[in-house]
Amino acid sequence: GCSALNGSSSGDNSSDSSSGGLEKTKLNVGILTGQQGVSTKLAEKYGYFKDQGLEVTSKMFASGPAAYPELLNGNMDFIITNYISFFQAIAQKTVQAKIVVDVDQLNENGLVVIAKQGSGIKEAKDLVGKKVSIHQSASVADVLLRATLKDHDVDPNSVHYQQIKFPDIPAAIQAGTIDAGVELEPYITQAEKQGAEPVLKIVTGSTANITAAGYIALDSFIEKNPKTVAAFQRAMVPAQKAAADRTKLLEVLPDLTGVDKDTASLLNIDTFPTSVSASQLQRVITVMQNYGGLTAQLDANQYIVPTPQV
Amino acid sequence: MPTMLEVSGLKHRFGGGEGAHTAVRDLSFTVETGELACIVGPSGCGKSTMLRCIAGLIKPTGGTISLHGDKVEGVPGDLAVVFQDYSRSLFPWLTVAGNVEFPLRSAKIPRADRRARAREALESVGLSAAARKYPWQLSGGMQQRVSIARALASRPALLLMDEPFASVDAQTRFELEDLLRRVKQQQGSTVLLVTHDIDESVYLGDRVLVLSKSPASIVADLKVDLPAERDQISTRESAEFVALRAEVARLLRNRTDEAQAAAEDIAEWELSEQETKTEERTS
Amino acid sequence: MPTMLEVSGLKHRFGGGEGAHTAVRDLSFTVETGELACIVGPSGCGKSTMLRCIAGLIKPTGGTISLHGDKVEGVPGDLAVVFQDYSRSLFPWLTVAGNVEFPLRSAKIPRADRRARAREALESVGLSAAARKYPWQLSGGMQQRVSIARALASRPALLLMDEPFASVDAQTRFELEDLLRRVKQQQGSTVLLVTHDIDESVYLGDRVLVLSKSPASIVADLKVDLPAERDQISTRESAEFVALRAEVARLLRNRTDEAQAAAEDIAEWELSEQETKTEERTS
Amino acid sequence: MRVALRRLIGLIAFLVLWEVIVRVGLLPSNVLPPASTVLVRFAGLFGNADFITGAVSTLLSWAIALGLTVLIAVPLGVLLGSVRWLRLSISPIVEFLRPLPAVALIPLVILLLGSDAQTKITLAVFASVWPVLFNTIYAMGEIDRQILDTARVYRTPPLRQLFTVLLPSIAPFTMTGVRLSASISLIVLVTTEYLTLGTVGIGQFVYFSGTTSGRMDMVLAATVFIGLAGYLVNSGLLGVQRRWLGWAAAGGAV
Amino acid sequence: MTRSKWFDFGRRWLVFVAFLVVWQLVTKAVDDPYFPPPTDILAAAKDAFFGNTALTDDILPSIGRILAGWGISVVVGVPLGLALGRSPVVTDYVSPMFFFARSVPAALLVPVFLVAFGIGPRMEIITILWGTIWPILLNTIDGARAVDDVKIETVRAFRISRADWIFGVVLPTALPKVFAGMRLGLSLAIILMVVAELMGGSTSGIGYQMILTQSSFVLSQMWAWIVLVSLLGYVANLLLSMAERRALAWHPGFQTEAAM
Ligand SMILES: Nc1ncnc2c1ncn2[C@@H]1O[C@H](COP(=O)(O)OP(=O)(O)OP(=O)(O)O)[C@@H](O)[C@H]1O
Ligand SMILES: Nc1ncnc2c1ncn2[C@@H]1O[C@H](COP(=O)(O)OP(=O)(O)OP(=O)(O)O)[C@@H](O)[C@H]1O
Ligand SMILES: [Mg+2]
Ligand SMILES: [Mg+2]
Repeated sequence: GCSALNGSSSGDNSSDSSSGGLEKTKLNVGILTGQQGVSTKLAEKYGYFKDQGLEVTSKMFASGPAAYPELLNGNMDFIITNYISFFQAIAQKTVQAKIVVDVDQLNENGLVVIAKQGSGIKEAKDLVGKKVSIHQSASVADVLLRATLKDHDVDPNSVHYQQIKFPDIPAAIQAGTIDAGVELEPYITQAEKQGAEPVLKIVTGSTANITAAGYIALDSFIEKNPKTVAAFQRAMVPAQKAAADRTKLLEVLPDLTGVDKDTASLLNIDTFPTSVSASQLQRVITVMQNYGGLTAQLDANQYIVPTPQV
Repeated sequence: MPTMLEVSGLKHRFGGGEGAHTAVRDLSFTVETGELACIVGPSGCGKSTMLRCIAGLIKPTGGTISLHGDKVEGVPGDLAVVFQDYSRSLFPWLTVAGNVEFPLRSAKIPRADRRARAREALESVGLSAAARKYPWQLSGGMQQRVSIARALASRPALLLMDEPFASVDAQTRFELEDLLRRVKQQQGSTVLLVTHDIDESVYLGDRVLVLSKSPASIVADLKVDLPAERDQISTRESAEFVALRAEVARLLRNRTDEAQAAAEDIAEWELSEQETKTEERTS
Repeated sequence: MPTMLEVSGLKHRFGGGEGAHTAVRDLSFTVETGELACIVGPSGCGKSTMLRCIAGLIKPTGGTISLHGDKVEGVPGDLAVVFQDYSRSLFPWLTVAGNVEFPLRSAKIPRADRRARAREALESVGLSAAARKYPWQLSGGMQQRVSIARALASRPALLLMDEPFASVDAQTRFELEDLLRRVKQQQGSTVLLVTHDIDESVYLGDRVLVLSKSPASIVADLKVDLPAERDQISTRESAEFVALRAEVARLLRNRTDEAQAAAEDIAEWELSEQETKTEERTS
Repeated sequence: MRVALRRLIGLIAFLVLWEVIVRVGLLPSNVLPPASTVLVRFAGLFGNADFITGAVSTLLSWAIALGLTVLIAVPLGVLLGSVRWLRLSISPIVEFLRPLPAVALIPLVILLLGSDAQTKITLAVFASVWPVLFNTIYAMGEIDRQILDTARVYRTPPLRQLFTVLLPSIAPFTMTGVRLSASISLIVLVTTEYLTLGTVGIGQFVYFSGTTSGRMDMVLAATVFIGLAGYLVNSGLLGVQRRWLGWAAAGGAV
Repeated sequence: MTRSKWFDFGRRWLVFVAFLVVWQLVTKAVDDPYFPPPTDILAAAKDAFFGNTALTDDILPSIGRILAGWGISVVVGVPLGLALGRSPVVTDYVSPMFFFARSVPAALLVPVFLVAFGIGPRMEIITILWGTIWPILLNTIDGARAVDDVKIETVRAFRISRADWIFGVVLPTALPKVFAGMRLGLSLAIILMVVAELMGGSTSGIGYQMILTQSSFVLSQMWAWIVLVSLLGYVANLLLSMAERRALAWHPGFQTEAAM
């Protein structure tokens, strides 16, 4: 309860006002930085949660895995996570949870390999023997790059993978620390200003439009609060639609990424789906099985809560 | 007079194994309440070790020490010590007055009383002017006097002093000697004092204990038959004084020479009871 | 004999402002090469401060010190000091032998030579057996002797000793006194020695400097007209010895009494030149 | 005053060296912006509401963490320093705990305590307890025995002995530990904020207004603030040390 | 070993075993994936460390980096600390930078380090150096200042050479504190190894594995790596305290005991 310590934004979540027959109206959700947090912010801003009788407080996390402890200990009701983390957690039986909202689908310009202009790297086979950053081992970038290399008949193990975080990649490329890196927005746009260019698409072919991140909730929570979950899913539908609108997106994106408005207006924007699709998620599982070291046989249908019809 | 202190069969060995060193070997003596016993003995013979054992600072490896008939375990109550290494026994973060008051504060003596006693003690050692200085601002002899003042201020029943006047000038030394006897008389304290000054041991003491070379044992236990009231000039000129100091000197010299000659059969000495024999064999 | 040391108008004041303390006030004297000068004076009068100034350890606030005619700035070469606070001047991480050898190492004396000198010095102070012990394993008197051995081993041209025999027994003290005179004679060292023992000052010294109460100035500068070869028994019994020690004692007592009486007009004392007058006014 | 002048000269030399390194082109200016730019940004920070909120939270957490550290580590150090069997019995556990990296513990602590300020404070305390604890234990071993004997001989009651003999004796070295801990806990706080983004703080501010927008000048401006805060607190602690522990030969300049 | 030493040995490990048992019981009872019981961790350790290249790819390189970073800190920090401890004037010039740099989190400077030193051991060693030098330097400075006045005067009076003064007097005086600093530095080195491997682009190492297993939720293996780090710290500390016991054998008031 110390507002100076935690910043003034954190709300009080103790009392429960019962409205509209919902089991729980005050929700805490964990979101990620960048485009994946946009729809939630818009839902807060435009009152989509309120429309459903929900009072939502969102909190930012640096990465999917960082938020899991807060989901597990009950401080968070829903968290956004990338699906790679999610299925790994499922496979390791770290959580029993389901996807309730599919938040973010990649498009081919939103996650690409970049390199210095004139570096000579133009296609997949040029990466052989090069130092390429994949942000973090077993991340989306890692798995998709390997898949793309395989699609181009390049041995995924012939590349020297480096773990440099997305924000640090442009400088590292410029200084010659690495030859190339898988980069996402808004850093692609920034890197282009510093003399880098996209050289290889990795969200294409077998990985085209692959879905990347979504809201999950614990099975126990879903069982106990079915109406709340449904209300949350309903609130997120207009939110996702709003996120696809660049002007609205630009209203909240700077807060989520720290980029200025000018850069933000140049960004490549992802796709924001309005329903959970088992077949989309099954593609993620397949890619992970092929390139991400996932050995378990998972059926995506068991891990979703279908979106209710509005 | 009741017995204040009883030391019997005291032994102490430092360390173990090869580096072991026996500092004190089979010391036995008693000191009556109100007595002032001086201890003389060669450097390194074990005098300080003995005092530390009596103060309960080190646990002797053998023998017992009793105070008022109770065996000493740990530091006994109502005791004060003037350490040989006086400069390190003063607390550098306290002023001179603070150092003198230190034991009084532990004894829960009211503030005003404490002040008065500290002032008085410092005055008696001639350091009133230095009360608000820190120990490192004092000369060696002044530090030593602070440590004497601290011991006196706590008005102990038993006072152990390890070469307390080693660093003060002759004049001050005389004054402090007289002060000590006066304080002892007035407060009925029992005093055990180590000194290297043979004259001092006779002038000050009611008894003089002469120790052998290391490991210490008792060579002689001499009663000093001088009047209780002593005077720096007349006492020192008296025939008894001159005779006694000559005897102490002889005993010390003797023991030292003999010790060198008979270093091998140290184990056979049974000296504490053989004073008479020793006295006959003067050089 | 050439002049070894010349002190003229030496003054030293500790601190500044209100807490300032003048320890030494206008000291002037000279010491010839090969002379052994003893310094006596009341506790806290400024003897150690004076030695520190001569050793170049503190910069006096006034006056000059010359060695062989050169003004002393910083620590002069070929000097050794026995500090009053001997226990702190030994290095606890070095053995006794290590402590004695330490200055020799810096003087780049070859290892074997170093060893030999250290062994010899320790033997002469009676500590051969303790060579491999650490200082904290020694008694106070033994530590003091280690510090004497260290000074002797470095065979200095000028030796400053601050109450070097304060913690050793009478017998050892006699031996060390004789040792010191012997060493001085053999090596031609100049020695400045502070002592509180009046007998010692006369027995040891070629000169005795008597200092006043704080702030120190010179009360008397007595030439000791005893033969260079001295003997603990016969010398001490000689008429000159007895007369001289009585005079030193008188001078000291006198100064102290007068100091108390005339504490106010301290500033007016011009004592260093007034020895004769002082001598007439004996009590 | 001379001292202040020397420090100023040292500081200016450092800034000039920094400026030169960048101007000469040893490091690209978008990675290491010149000192002048960073100082301008630094001045600008105080007009930034997000930064102020973050700084208040971080500094407050810092004070709490440091207070807790001292409250835990000093008594524990005195206890372990004086009770040999306890020290021997506990040392295996202590030695296993000590190298645990705070960053790897983040999820575990979040699970137990949530991701608000208590997590970063806990991690900061965990990391900064050791310098104080160890320096205190070492200081206990270094107390002059003669001093302890004196206290014992005058039957100083244990509690009084603690406050009037032990604490003054160990204070100079314990204080060194506290000053080390002060910087370590600040580092852990900011790093935790930076890595988790879960709580408001300078670390979070740096991430959003520096890292994600490739603005190294902002990162370094905030870094200057952190360094300055460390400097000021260290100087304050030093002042305390000089004022109250002036009698001790030890007592740092750094 | 004497009887009492065996007794000490037994007692301290008894406490440790008790700690393990409590840990096992509590984690079993709580049954949380983030807190696996020690038995599970042991099983995971077998998978993680044996039958693959973990030793040569991860463990040894990380140990090498720790030793290099910490070693440089000692080699630079101790002499520098001794020098600064004895020369207040020089200290005045550099102290602002020290005050300042000490509080700067290495994590924030990783991008600068990355560009300046590239990916790899050099950058990681610098990061470790950045964090470990302070406790060593600061403790050494404090230790060097603790030479008491009488010893300083002794050294001056006997014209002890500069080398003997530094190595024969200042260093031994400072030594207990230097050891305290080295111990602190060692545990910080291990922590910074993890930070460096987390942020510095490496693709192997103990820290890398720790973070990888954590982010892919192989939590019992993550714990295995954590325990390995503990063990490393423990062993390093053990070796250091053995060295310390030798170096401080002269110290009267000091009972340094090897942790065993
Ligand atoms: N560091 C210091 N700061 C302030 N005053 C000091 C300092 N050192 C000594 N004094 C003062 O200077 C005077 C002379 O001290 P010094 O040590 O020279 O006396 P001394 O003649 O050697 O006495 P003693 O025979 O007791 O050793 C004393 O009054 C003492 O209080
Ligand atoms: N801590 C110790 N460890 C080992 N030996 C010690 C220790 N303390 C003293 N000794 C030895 O015990 C013997 C007696 O020491 P002690 O200090 O009792 O002598 P002393 O009679 O007081 O001598 P002095 O008159 O020189 O002070 C000495 O030989 C000394 O070497
Ligand atoms: Mg003794
Ligand atoms: Mg003196």
